[in-house]
Amino acid sequence: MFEITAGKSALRLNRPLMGASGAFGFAGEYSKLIDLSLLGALVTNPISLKPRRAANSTRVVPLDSGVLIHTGLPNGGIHKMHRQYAARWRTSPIPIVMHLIGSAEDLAECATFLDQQSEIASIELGINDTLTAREVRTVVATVRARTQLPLLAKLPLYQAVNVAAAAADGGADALVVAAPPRGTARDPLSGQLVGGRLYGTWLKPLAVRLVGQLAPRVGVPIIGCGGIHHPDDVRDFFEAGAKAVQLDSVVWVRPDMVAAIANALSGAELTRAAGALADEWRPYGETAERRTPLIVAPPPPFVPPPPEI
Amino acid sequence: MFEITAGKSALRLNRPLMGASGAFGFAGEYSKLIDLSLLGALVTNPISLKPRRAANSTRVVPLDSGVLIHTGLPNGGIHKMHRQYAARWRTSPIPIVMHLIGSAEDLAECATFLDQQSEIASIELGINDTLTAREVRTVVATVRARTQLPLLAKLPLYQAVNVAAAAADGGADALVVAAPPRGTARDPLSGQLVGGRLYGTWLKPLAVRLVGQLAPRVGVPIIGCGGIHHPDDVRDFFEAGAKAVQLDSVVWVRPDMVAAIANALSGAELTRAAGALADEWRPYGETAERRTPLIVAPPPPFVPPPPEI
Amino acid sequence: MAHGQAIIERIRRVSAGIQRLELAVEPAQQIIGGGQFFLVRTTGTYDPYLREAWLPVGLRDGAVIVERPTRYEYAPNQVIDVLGPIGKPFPLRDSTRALLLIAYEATPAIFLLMAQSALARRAAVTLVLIGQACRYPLEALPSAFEVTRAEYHETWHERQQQIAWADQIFAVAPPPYDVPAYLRLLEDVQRIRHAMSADLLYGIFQPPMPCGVGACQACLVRLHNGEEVPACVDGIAFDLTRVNLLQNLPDSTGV
Amino acid sequence: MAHGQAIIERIRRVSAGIQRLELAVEPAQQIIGGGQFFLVRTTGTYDPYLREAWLPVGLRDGAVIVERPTRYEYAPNQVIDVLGPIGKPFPLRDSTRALLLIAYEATPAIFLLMAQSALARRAAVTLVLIGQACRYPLEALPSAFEVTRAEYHETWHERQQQIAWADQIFAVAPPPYDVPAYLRLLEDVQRIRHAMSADLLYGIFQPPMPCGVGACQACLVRLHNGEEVPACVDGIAFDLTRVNLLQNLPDSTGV
Ligand SMILES: Cc1cc2nc3c(=O)[nH]c(=O)nc-3n(C[C@H](O)[C@H](O)[C@H](O)COP(=O)(O)OP(=O)(O)OC[C@H]3O[C@@H](n4cnc5c(N)ncnc54)[C@H](O)[C@@H]3O)c2cc1C
Ligand SMILES: Cc1cc2nc3c(=O)[nH]c(=O)nc-3n(C[C@H](O)[C@H](O)[C@H](O)COP(=O)(O)OP(=O)(O)OC[C@H]3O[C@@H](n4cnc5c(N)ncnc54)[C@H](O)[C@@H]3O)c2cc1C
Ligand SMILES: Cc1cc2nc3c(=O)[nH]c(=O)nc-3n(C[C@H](O)[C@H](O)[C@H](O)COP(=O)(O)O)c2cc1C
Ligand SMILES: Cc1cc2nc3c(=O)[nH]c(=O)nc-3n(C[C@H](O)[C@H](O)[C@H](O)COP(=O)(O)O)c2cc1C
Ligand code: FES
Ligand code: FES
Repeated sequence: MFEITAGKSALRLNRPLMGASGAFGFAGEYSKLIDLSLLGALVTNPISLKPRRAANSTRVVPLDSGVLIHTGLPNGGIHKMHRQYAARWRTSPIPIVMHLIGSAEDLAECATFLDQQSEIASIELGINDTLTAREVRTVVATVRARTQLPLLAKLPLYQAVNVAAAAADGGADALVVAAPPRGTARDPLSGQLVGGRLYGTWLKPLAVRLVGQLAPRVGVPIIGCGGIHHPDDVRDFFEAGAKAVQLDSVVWVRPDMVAAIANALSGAELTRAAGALADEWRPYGETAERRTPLIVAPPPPFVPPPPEI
Repeated sequence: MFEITAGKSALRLNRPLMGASGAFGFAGEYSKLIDLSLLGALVTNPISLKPRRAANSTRVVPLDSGVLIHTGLPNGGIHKMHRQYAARWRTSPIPIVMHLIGSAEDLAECATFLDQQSEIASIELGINDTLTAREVRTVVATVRARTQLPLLAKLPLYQAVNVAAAAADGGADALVVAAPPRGTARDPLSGQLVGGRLYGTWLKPLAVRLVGQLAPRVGVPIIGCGGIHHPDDVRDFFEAGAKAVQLDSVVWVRPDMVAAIANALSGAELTRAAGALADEWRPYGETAERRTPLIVAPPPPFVPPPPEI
Repeated sequence: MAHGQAIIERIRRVSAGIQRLELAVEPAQQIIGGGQFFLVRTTGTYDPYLREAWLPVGLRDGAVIVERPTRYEYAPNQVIDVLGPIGKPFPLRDSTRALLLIAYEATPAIFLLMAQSALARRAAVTLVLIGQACRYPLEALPSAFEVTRAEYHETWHERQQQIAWADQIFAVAPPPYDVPAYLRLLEDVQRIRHAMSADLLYGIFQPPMPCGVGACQACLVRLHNGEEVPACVDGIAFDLTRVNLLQNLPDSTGV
Repeated sequence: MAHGQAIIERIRRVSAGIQRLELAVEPAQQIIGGGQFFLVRTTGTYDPYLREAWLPVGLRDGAVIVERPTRYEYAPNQVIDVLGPIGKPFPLRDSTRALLLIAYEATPAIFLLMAQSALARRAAVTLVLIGQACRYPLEALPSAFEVTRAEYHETWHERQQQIAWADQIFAVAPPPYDVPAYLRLLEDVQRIRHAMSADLLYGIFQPPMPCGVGACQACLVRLHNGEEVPACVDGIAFDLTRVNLLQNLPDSTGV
């Protein structure tokens, strides 16, 4: 049980594992593929006060490592989204955290609205990467003043070290480190350079370092996020000081990894079922397993195969 | 011809292409493999005022994308390094840029020394990623006051947007955007989490975005650096606003790409020699070529093979 | 919709450029309609990161037959990672007696499963291949198809009659040429068929699909009613009279 | 030292766990001494990013024979990207009549090329296999070798005589076990051979090598004289009396 308390309210997670904003949708989009109750909580895709249209051209640029995605954060605005999803959120087996984006005023209005609703267990603020530490403090404090709900602040990767203390001072009950950074790449369809957020396994070492830098310094729990694709990655975040983690793009590329990671977190031992074929045994990841650690220099230790029977 | 001028002195590059600090060594380490005269200039590995030992344990951690490397920036100190390499720098076919690291005072002392020497065409300052904009301005200005040499400032990835103007104000004649970021990963040999710089193809979209943000804003030329592995990558940096680029880890993984990129930059047409076998024709990269742009959604356009003869 | 492993049981070359693979898929993935497809990972690494779209062209004894270019190499018994079926089956009406299929610069493979149902119901099927699609090998198509070829939409001379004749029309073009192609086609169909019934003309939208389940919002198609719907859930075919084609045109915002 | 493409001409399985590949390499790469090796890329992508070390075990008509575990799959005619030879040949003295080779938990393959020269000069070669190295198949070794096996350094009972007998000793252990293994061996050799001549005892240092040319400074070995030298240029064998073994012990600094 992982708990984030805020005065009388609390966000209680059966497992220190969350689905990250932007990856899992607004509610049960993944429920046919994944037992979402394996997660401790689900963070919705970003929601704003007013409706946002999809970016004029949606951009998905496959990169040599990972992918660039720009959506424009389309959503119908908090009131429409609430009408549309409230029933599903209410019956969700796990707590729902609403990810909010916008100006301080917009966020405050959203928070005031959510404080009257019962479906949402917590708010996660998407901290814009152009804000100074002082502005981050103001944004968080403004929202904090309007809601009793536990408040998470998701920090931009580059600015995480600069704004973490400000977010905690402003009243965030936990910090999510970090949101995927923005980048620029050439869209193969249009031939243009386009901007968007970047996802991939390479994010992990960047985010783990930030968690390691921030965990000893800030007084609130840190939730690690970025590039987690394997139970071992979660171990690295915890060792660096995270108290929980969020999964993001791994759910697109290996939905089965969500259960594998959740089970590893609960200490469930995963062994190959007696009689299972090699390719049926995939506790976490024979088909996209991490490479054997290393090896550029000779000589390899001699690791013989199991004796022939 | 790409030129960076500083008062009466100038760094003149036959091609807007440099070997980045940390990748190419201190002088001719790559001369058996690469025609270094194809580069516009070579930046030395980092040099400090006083000697620095190799990190207590050198760390190379292969990652799911790229590699983490921590060396501790070993070098014998500027005076010993100068004695050791001056003859080779003097006979170098291309200008040598010395990459300097250290405190403002150390850097000033190094610059004062170099201003008396003739082997070095320019100084590149490695800007520490813990410095504030104000401190960056002071460091650059302190060095600027001691040398007539053209001065490049290599900015840390995360802080590039925050400190670029300060570096230019302090007197940098060009900005290198950006140095590889630090990260944390588990060393397969020790089983420990270790820190180091991160290299790989994924760096490119991060760096291209920064170049695109900074080029219109700062009054000095921007030299793009990060993740370049292919002539197309150089095109992206130029389109984003860079006036020159630095190659780094590509030289380790595909030394032949250095010539391929240099030739592409001079407009040299690379065609397969008449009679060459398919595997002998590698103008830039049949063995580690970028993937066909994209493809996640159906249906693929039908691209039939050339007719059988 | 399921996520599982499949085994490549058979590989057959049907032309110099095309091979067909028989996949032993999970039971839940054996029920697949024309227009639905799989998102597949063949590598044991995250390079490439996103899945490839594999198009079913036939079904046989629980195996699904997909079509792939021969430039990709596969091995019998290779185990692959399969997500799907993605999307909805094409809305082929029971009453459709004349089916017009148009491939602009794209493989017509996505049509083959639906066309088999149509032929089985004794519908007449006309396939129009435009541009590079002309090079799709005839031997890979059912012999009952009538095939028309043209270099450009404008030089498809039979389009007046063929559009007038059809009960339903489906067109495929790869992005970013899809919207321009569908705009021209829609204009022609509106001109030729004055009173266009709903369910007459469908265009296929095939943006890259990171998730395939409607979660990532990367594949949204904008409709006239203001809705933005994921092609991976509500597509991949959309009634072109419902789609706000102009709003789906890519813009060219830079860095 | 060159960078070129090689063709895998032949693949032979020499035991259940080992295969040997005959590589047609560039002319400049055909001159390779025992102890030198290649850094190889086999993939067409940058995954994995760093090259693999491939160990030559023989030469034949311009082809270089390397040894690889059978768990990796290669195809005849496969074209690979080869950098090398890396490092210096092992300093085998002409006068060496008794050569002692020790493999701690590592394949002894790195010794085979040098051992062939030694045998050709009628030297006696003793190979000591310790730990997992014991499972290296005898049939992959020249029959002229005398082979000793032990589970640990401490249970290598012949070490007193074998160390006393040798004119030169070479030991290999994989990092991070190399330094601890060499410390124990050096202690034994110093005890047994009182006045140790230079060029008697060599340890192999095999850190990961990003560049292989001395540029990236990732493979430095610390010597007693204060120098830090790249294993990829000055190694991979170092006279253990010159190496500051304690300073080469990994530390455990965290995040
Ligand atoms: C003195 C001494 C003490 C030791 N003590 C211990 C101990 O206490 N605990 C312990 O676990 N082990 C110990 N070892 C080593 C151990 O027995 C094995 O060598 C080691 O565990 C390798 O097995 P692995 O499968 O875990 O690692 P691997 O995945 O095999 O990787 C370990 C090493 O193997 C190399 N390698 C792996 N695959 C390849 C390849 N395909 N090509 C090239 N190189 C490759 C890498 O360089 C890496 O350094 C010791 C060895 C020595 C000499
Ligand atoms: C109305 C119309 C107008 C057009 N106008 C132009 C024009 O002006 N200029 C022009 O260049 N082309 C035009 N085209 C399309 C063009 O003729 C080709 O379809 C296109 O160039 C593809 O070839 P390629 O090799 O360049 O790209 P490819 O590398 O083949 O990639 C292009 C598309 O192919 C898909 N693709 C590639 N490989 C695979 C695979 N293995 N599996 C699945 N999908 C794959 C991708 O989705 C991508 O969208 C037009 C098409 C239409 C319908
Ligand atoms: C608070 C905030 C957060 C944003 N985060 C994202 C994001 O996660 N992904 C994304 O694709 N775009 C993001 N954007 C950028 C918007 O998508 C982009 O500005 C929009 O497409 C431009 O149109 P608009 O500003 O007129 O809505 C964000 C914008 C704001 C204001
Ligand atoms: C200005 C400066 C720049 C640095 N840049 C790098 C670098 O590029 N790569 C690296 O591995 N370490 C870098 N470091 C970190 C040092 O390697 C690390 O602090 C050192 O190993 C710790 O020992 P020391 O500070 O006692 O020398 C840098 C340190 C300083 C002061
Ligand atoms: S692919 Fe993610 S919403 Fe359609
Ligand atoms: S591998 Fe780069 S210096 Fe040795």
